[in-house]
Amino acid sequence: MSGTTDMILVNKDGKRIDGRTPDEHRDIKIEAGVLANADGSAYVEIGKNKVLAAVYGPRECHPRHLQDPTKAIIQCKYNMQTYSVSDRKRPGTDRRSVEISKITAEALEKVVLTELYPRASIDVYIEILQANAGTRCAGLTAASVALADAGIPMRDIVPAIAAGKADGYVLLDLNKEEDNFGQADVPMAIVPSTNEIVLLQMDGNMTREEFDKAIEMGVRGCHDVYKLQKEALLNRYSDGGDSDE
Amino acid sequence: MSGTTDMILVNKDGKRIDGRTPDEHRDIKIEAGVLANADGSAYVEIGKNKVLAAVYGPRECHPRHLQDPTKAIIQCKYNMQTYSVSDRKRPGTDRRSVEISKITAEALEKVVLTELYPRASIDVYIEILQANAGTRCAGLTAASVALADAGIPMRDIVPAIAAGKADGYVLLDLNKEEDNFGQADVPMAIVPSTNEIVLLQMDGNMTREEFDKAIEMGVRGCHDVYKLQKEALLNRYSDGGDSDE
Amino acid sequence: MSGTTDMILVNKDGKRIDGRTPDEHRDIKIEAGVLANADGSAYVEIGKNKVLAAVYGPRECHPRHLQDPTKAIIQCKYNMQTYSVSDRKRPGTDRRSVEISKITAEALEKVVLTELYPRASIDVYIEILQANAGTRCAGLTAASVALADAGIPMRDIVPAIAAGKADGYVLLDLNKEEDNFGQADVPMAIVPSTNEIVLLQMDGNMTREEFDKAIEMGVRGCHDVYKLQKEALLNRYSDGGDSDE
Amino acid sequence: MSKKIISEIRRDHIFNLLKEGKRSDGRKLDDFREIKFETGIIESADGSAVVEMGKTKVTAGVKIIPGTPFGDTPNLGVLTTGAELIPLAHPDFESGPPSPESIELARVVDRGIRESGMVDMSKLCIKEGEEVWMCFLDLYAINYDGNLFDAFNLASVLALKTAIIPNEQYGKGEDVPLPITCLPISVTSAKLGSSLILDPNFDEENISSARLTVTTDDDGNFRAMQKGGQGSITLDELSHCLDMAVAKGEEIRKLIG
Amino acid sequence: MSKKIISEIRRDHIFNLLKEGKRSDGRKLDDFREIKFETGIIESADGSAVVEMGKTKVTAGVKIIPGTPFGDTPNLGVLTTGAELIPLAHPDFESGPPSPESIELARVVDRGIRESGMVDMSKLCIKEGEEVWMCFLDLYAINYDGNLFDAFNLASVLALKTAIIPNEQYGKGEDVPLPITCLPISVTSAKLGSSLILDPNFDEENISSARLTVTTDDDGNFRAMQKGGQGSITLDELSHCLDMAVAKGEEIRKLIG
Amino acid sequence: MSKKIISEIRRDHIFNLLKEGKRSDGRKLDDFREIKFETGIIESADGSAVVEMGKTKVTAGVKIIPGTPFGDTPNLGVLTTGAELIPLAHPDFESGPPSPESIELARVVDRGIRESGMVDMSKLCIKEGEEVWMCFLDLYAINYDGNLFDAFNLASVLALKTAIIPNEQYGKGEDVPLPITCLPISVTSAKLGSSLILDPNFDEENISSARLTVTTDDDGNFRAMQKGGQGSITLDELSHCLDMAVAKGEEIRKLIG
Repeated sequence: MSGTTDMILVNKDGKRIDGRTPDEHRDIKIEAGVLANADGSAYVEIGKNKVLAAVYGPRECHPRHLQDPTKAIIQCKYNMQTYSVSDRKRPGTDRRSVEISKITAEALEKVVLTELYPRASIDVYIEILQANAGTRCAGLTAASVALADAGIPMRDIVPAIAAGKADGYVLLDLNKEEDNFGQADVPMAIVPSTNEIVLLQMDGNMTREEFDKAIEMGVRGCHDVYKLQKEALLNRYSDGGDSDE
Repeated sequence: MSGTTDMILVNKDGKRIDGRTPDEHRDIKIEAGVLANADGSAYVEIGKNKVLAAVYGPRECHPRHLQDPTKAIIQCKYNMQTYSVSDRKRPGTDRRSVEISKITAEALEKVVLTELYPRASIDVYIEILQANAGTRCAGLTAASVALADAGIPMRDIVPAIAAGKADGYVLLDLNKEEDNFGQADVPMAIVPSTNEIVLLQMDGNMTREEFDKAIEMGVRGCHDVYKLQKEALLNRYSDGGDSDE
Repeated sequence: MSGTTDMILVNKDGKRIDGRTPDEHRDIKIEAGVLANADGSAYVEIGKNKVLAAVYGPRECHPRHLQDPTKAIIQCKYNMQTYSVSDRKRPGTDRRSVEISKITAEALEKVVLTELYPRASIDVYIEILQANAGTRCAGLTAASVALADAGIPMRDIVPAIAAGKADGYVLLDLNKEEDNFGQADVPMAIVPSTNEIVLLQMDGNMTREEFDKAIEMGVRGCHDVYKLQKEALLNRYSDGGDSDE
Repeated sequence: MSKKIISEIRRDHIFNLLKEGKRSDGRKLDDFREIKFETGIIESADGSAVVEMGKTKVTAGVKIIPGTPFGDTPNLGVLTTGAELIPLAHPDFESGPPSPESIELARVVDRGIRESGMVDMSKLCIKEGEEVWMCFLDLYAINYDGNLFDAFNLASVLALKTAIIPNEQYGKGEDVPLPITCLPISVTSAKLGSSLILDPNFDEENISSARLTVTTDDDGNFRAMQKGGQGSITLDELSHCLDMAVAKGEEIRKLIG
Repeated sequence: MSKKIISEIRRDHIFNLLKEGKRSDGRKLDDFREIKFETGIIESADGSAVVEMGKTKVTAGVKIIPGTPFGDTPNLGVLTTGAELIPLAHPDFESGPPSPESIELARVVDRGIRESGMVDMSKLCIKEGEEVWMCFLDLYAINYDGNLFDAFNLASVLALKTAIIPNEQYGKGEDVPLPITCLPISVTSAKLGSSLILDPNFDEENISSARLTVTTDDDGNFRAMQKGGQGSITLDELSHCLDMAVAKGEEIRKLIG
Repeated sequence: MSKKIISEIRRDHIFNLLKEGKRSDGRKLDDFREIKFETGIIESADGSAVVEMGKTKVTAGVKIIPGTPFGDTPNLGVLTTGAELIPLAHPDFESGPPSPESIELARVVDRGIRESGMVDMSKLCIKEGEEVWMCFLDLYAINYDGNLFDAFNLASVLALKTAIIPNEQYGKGEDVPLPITCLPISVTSAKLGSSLILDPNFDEENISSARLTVTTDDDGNFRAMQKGGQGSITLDELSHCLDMAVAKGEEIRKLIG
């Protein structure tokens, strides 16, 4: 967020460097049921982000001391592949991944009927194949579809998207340049049926007015993502989704 | 110990750079019962050393394979905080900490009635907030008070102090400069009621005569520390020590 | 293998730099029962390689989740000591050691009657005291003798040796220079009674013809090693091998 | 922090009081516990502070050391933040590598400081591309009774605010204060049932469904936020949290100003 | 990969079919499953490929970065190969440090590429003794249904074959293709009872007693081999594996050529 | 080393003999077991030794490598000591990161060598502040039957005493012996009941309540000490240990001199 640049990120006509309007998200592609072994899976592209999510479970919980006798626990592992970013990432878990894994699992807890599976674990794996600003939202969006694809009972599906600020404008779904040289980033995820927020982070600099606008934009963006999530799941079932099992 | 310097550590009048006589320890402050959560705790200052100790237990022993069916085990963790020394210490356990933790636990075993708590663990945590030569003795001194504060039955309280040698003189309780540029360091701890030694290390260069003198000085120093330990515990109970539980 | 050199590794008369003919192995010394604590042990020298192997077991299998209810598992740990090579090796397990440990354990599985000891573990430790090309073969050769020395029922003893290629010649048992500057290395191990292959690796560049010749040479070399393994075990028992228990 | 157990009775008691707008320790919903602090407590650190919020007690220390800048910011100093939930502070804390909880704490505190520009990193350049000052900010929980986010944030701000660049120690002239531009203050709301409270203690934290930490700068603008917990917050609740964070942030800023 | 369980019935079925020279998925003993591949799938990588062999799916990516050469090879580039058996790919795969299986996979693939001289390392020197190109080849199992050795090898070869040295990014002139001299292809035989089959799927792999991976170069010469598994192979079986590796290697090389 | 089990009968036997001033293997209280040693056993090391004390057997090796000095000692060489209790040596030893026992062993041995000034570190400077010789001393237990402290110390002293600085290998002239000033010898007393014995074997070590390792230099002065174990030692016992350490130290020094 703290980068500075001479680059004009939003021009006089309110157009962004990739031609989008401020409240327009990047192209989004969602596909459900893309992996044969996983109980559920999804592939998501948001702009140049490419993300795979897989769900295994409900299954026996390891390590056992994490078992909850009243409900299933959701364990999430977000992982950036080494070549997904411009500087090679070292393999293995870093602090950023740990944080994202934690808040992603927490966001999913709200909608999964974990109480149906005491002592079990529902394991969510998110692999970032290519990163271009917005991977945590793309990952959560994919994970949510993968959970539904796994047939795990859910109250709703969770869509996620970021709003933010660049060149002084509040914008939806920042791309890499806007993220690097902008002034704020607000990744968020909601429960669409109630607009409750299940994931929210913010960093940068925003007035209350700007932030309110970002949230409004983000909620609308989430609903757009939600529509595409549902379409992906519909396609999955109409295509005879269990073909590769 | 192997440092060399032109600095005069003991002057013609037998005074040390901080004004002490050879057999004088630094100012010592001991306070018992300083932490709300711990079963027992103590804060110790010896010169510029600042040390916290906490005791949890007797409680269930983890990892379980360490359980002893005949008695409680004492597990000690000595930790230097990153900013306690002039060069920042990297967080996490290093080899020096492992050694000090081991000999500290062994020194405490002698006085704690571990046989009363088969299979249990008594966990001792020593945090070095500020280090200035003598942290292992300050830590053990604090741990001993914390054990008593926790109400754990003990045969006696263990005081610890170092003797040493600098500028050719045998000295009590070396400060940082004496430790860096001196010729020997002899940290020790005793059971005051019997003068038995429960911790003893030595490094440097000492004749038998010098060493005997150091031990004699150290034993006396330990008794001084012991007096302050008992006062701290008395204060704790007369102050209505359980106020912060 | 990819090294290049002006050094003549095989001269016009077909002699190698250490005076050997192409199909001649280095001096080999094998001694069984060299360690007092281990259930079985062996010391092997092949040229300048010096290798110790110890066997503990069959004993309880740790970690328990590796237990096999139908048979014992063989766990092998190959370790290069820090000063065994010209550049000091960092202590601890590296990727090469993990691979060699894995294929060594697999090679031994074929001959050990593991089915006699369900749920148990047979632990094989190989320590490389000095390395000079060929340590994995020396290690497996030693481990095999240590297993026999431990009295563990076996179908046969496994000998190992490498064939290879240098200066265009197919050679038996490459030394350090031939390994560094040669064109191929083929470590192998067999069950002597049937000539079945239980370990085989190859790297470098070989035609089918060369490779066939290398295998032929290697099989013969293995039989030579086998003879020395049996002699070592005979010596062990005729010397009253249990003297140091 | 994995297994937080609190008795049913205590839980019911807290919830019953909350229905009447009260808390078990007598506080109002938007009250913090008494805040005590002291700076300069550790002479071996270049800046340090201890903060107490009720029985929660934490320390922060800063070591400032010359080092190599990152390739993409050759003229900027470096800030590194670590948080340790040492077992001395609570029976649930364990030795070992940093837990996800401690990593989240360190990263959220770091974000508030970094994004607010509290420390003027451009003034920490010694020689562009070669040498800059590196600030190592380390946080320790000493006694844990809830709301480590705000306690760690406050201790960090106090330690940095009073920190000295040790020029003398490295033969670089006179010691000077670390260049500070503003005081980012985090205020954490916890959601218990349908109530929002500030500065949750251990028991309240354990039975809360969601958490929102909001860090504001001197102008009351937002610099960092982090929602946590397995529950959700509504848009109205979010708005209330923001209001409280601005108001209470200003109050705390005055307290330490 | 430790506990590979397959029902007795399925096991017997596979063995019964093998006695008649058939496989449970209709393949002949020396058939590979259908191979699909695509290159350039990851723009952030300097070379990338995805390979499917039946339901086994893997990706490979190469990052090419300037770095310091090893002391004993001052004028040669560096190749580093890693393989990750991520838990997304199979219920038996676990998070954590590399397993012996993943280490063996990476090392065998690496050996084939290195020993064949596929990448001309002497052309990766930027300044002798100071700077060379370092190729980081990373492999991920995406869906595991047997024969990762050959799938990883093929994906690696495809990713390297299509990789670009990013001269521009580092101000070193124009981008050029990574210098490739040949296409090392590995062919893995599995021994089930007395049958030798190619490209084993998960079930076949689980009940196989031994495995032989043979990597050949463009001339059909041998560049790397690795026997695995707790069983043995006879000299006749070895000969047959070599024949198949040469024949099938040539076929696959044509497929991707 | 955590669970050392020895039968009640064996224990009683040892204690009964001690009451008569005897030991189960016929030694007197202050006898060492037979010491055998050999140096130069590992050609790939720059110095090496194997030491046997009864059935306890250890090896030591030194590698001497040019490296960068520490900032605060720019003209001194560096000594690093590691000890490995490899599982080959005893059924109680486990693979993995160094145990507290192995760390203590390495540190006590290191202290004796370092504090005695055995190796003249000032002669290991190649170029002040830039390059010095670094001595990596690595110790391995080969067969463990008690008293690793003294066995490791003796093997270390022998390996260093016979070590060569490999000038030739690094193009720095002729090889020369490592500069040695004295021979620090450690002597370990174990306390069993009220008896003090030297060179305890495995059984004796297991039932001892305390341990004192005392390292003396050529003049019989003290250079390092370490008390271990959960018991205590009286001031009289301390005095006796010191007497024995000086006397036996001299004896051993002569043996290897």
